[in-house]
Amino acid sequence: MMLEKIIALSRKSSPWVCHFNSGGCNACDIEVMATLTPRFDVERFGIQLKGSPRHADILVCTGPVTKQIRERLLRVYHQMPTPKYIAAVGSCALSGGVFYDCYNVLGGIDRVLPVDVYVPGCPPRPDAIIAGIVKVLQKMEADALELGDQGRASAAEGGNSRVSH
Amino acid sequence: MAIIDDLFKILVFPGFLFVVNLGLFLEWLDRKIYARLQNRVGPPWYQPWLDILKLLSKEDVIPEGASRFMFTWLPVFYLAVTVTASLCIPVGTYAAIYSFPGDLIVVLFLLTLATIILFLLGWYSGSPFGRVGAVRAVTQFLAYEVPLVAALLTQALLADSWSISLVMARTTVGFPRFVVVHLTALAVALISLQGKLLRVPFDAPEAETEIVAGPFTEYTGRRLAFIRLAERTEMAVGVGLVSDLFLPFPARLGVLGFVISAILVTFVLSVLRASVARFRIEDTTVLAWKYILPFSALGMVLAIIVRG
Amino acid sequence: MSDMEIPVGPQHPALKEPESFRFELEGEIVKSVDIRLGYVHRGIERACQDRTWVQAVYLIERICGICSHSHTTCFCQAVEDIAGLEVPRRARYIRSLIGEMERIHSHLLWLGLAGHEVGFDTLFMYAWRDREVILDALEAISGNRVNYGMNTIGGVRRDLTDRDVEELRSAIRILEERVGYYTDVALEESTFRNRLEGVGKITKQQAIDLGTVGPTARAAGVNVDLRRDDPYAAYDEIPFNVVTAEAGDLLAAAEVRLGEIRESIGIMKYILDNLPDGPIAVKAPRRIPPGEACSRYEAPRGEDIHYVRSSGGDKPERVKVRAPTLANINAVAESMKGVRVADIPIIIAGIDPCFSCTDRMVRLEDRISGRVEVLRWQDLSRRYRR
Amino acid sequence: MLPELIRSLFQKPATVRYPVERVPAPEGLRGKPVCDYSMCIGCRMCSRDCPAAAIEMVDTGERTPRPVFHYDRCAFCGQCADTCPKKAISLTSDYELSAFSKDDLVSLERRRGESAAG
Repeated sequence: MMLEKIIALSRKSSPWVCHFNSGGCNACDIEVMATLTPRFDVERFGIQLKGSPRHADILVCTGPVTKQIRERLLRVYHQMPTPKYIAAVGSCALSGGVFYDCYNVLGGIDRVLPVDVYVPGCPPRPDAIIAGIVKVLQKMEADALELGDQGRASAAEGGNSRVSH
Repeated sequence: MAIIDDLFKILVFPGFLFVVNLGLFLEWLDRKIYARLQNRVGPPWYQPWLDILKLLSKEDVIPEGASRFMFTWLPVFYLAVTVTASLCIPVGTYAAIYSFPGDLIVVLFLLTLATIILFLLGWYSGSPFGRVGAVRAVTQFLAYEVPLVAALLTQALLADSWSISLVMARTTVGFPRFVVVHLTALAVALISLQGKLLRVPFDAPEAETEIVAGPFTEYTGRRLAFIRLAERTEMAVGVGLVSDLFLPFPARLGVLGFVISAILVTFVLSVLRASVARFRIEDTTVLAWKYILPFSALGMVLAIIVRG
Repeated sequence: MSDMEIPVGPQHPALKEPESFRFELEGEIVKSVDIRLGYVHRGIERACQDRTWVQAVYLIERICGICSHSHTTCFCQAVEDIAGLEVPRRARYIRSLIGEMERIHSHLLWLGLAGHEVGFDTLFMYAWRDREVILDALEAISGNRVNYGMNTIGGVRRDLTDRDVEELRSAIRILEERVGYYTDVALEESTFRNRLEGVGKITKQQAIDLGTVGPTARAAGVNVDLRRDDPYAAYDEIPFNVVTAEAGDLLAAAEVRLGEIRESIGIMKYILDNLPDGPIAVKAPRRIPPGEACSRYEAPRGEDIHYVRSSGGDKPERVKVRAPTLANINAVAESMKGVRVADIPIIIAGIDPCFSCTDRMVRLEDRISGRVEVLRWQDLSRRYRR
Repeated sequence: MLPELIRSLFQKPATVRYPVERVPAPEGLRGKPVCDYSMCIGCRMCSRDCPAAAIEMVDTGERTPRPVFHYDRCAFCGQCADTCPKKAISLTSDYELSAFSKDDLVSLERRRGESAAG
């Protein structure tokens, strides 16, 4: 379908990113910021960092989920318009990392929300973050072409994203 | 066939499609120049169009606490107003769709209306950031509208007409005699235009690090796309107006001259955006009333003296 | 406009970390502020008690990703103190070197963020572009751009090769020129100055009373620097100046930080010229003998204090961290009264906050009544205000 | 500020062409850790010292268990390589590890029961 192709192209060429630190150590955050700077300049791919989750397509989460932040993370996620994607950046966001047994840490982002792409590293280099975002874009394109919004939602529930509330 | 001809003029050239695409092109140009000034690569040329397409295909959310009616219709009004304003802008020697003596006043009125809509957009979005942004937009509007009008008035005085096409045709008449007045008015117009379009250093109404995105914080999907289109159209109108009224090219080189002038004006605006920090809203007002307004008044007085 | 409340955080473009500030506004003026910390509280101090001494170093490193070397050095010094280990001279020099590189990257980061907060994105882009120079050098030496993992108990983990030294020298040349440029031009840019001058101002007396540390204190004229006052690592052998300013506002803070970058470059040059030969680490025992120690370190943001107690096992018995931002955050609350909305982000950013260092929880347990109380930030600052 | 801006306009941008051209990582980069199972003696030292508990000792059919890395938890600190008495563990310069599923972030494909390292 022509229309679907155009939608897929526009989505993958214009991903707006909202960054959320769910309790990390800042390292991943500064590397996410560094992807904006002249050396890496993600605006090349049309990526823009947006302050409002309402404008975002991809939620980039860094850090393990602390007990206090959980609710806020969910709220930010629910504020985003569909289709929405989540990239977990950094080992803490993947599984809790070195904070795996801390009493105030719930674990990785996927304990709370469905994660689409995992970017390991402590912190990942900006190159690795870009590579991760490119993976999200691939997924976006595939979703727009094959599944559409409804299909994606059901795929996220039954697919590889393990959600446990 | 007159109807088809009119429809073509209104919808395609120099009407809706042309002005919207010009606006998106200027957005790309602005972002690209901004990026290059910062030693970055910047977005590819098709970026603004794809941004709009993507927004059109996203979910629409009406947040709790927002006025449903206002939230739905204001973005449409915003676009309608700016596109209507564009109907009076001649594209170089290509006459405007709707041109009459005094159309300059109408354009200014419509652009003012756009700012009022911006205020309502923020006020009824049900977000504290939106409200702060809305109030700031109005505060800033008071500071910038007067110098902008004064600068355009100077040109109108020099040309002795309120018609855009006449002013444009007479821009370079009596050239060496008017040059000082001309440049004064141009400087004031460029700075006020930057304020009108809410760009750094006058972007306090939508300052990202202070109030997220100001009036637009809560808007998503199609509505945001409309708002962006309206903003770009406003930019095209503002830049086009300044090009027509102040630069010699549109009257000499026609459509090509118009585009060249628009690019030149955008370049100046981008450099201005890249080289300064944001003003606080209070500083904006003080700056406008203390320096820019007297300066524009000076231009006007000079114009009267020179005209004799 | 009637009174309204705006929330800044936990998710807000001005904050890179989740903290919540609620501002009650009267027009554009801030009437009161409610700070709610604790979103990044992870329980690191407690978790240290479940880690071996070797593992604890890496956990401590991740207290904060920006001043990771500060925390590990501080912790390792405390442990070495307890165990009575003599750190080789070369290791002490390398620790100082990495510490200064970290200071440079941290201050450039601050400069960029300060520009970003006031809408001067070009400065952000330039400062962060030049920051890549020092990050490249750090990556070449330590193998990672941010969490360097250079420290281990008893010394450092990686040696400096000749090629690293050469690369560092060329990096220093670039940085020297750029930092000179920022001092000359960026601080002269009138719109930028206008946003910093007189903003977030504290007097010298306030700076002392509120217990501020680091550049925040030095900008207000308090001449304090642990590298000189209580030397650690190799600082007792290295000549350098302590940069101070008088004004106490954010412009002074920016001047102090830029001045410190120049001093750090000087220190780096001295270290590269006078790098002693020898081993880079001594072998640390798996079990640290019983004892306790307190260690201080001048982190980029100010004085960092670690208290470590060992009961003779292979795990620490207690680790307590006092990060610099905790000492400085009172200054933020103080200078926030009556400011305009536009200045909020830059004032918060002004102390170069690092909430991941700061988020602690204080839980008071009344042994007799069994009442458990978790203190909020306001309770803390009210109780312990001098 | 203006001269610098204009100079940047005509300068080549500082941007690298990643991901079109891969920028070589520095030699000592602490990337993905791998274990050479032929050198490993299964002493469990790496697993004991790992600060993130990212190393799991798995029975691969040899006399002693072998380490399996969970890259989703690894802190890439390199302590395992430092600790290993046989120097069987090394850190590669591979850093682009992003994956759609956490199952792909384990050094050993346990689902299929293969005993391949990598």
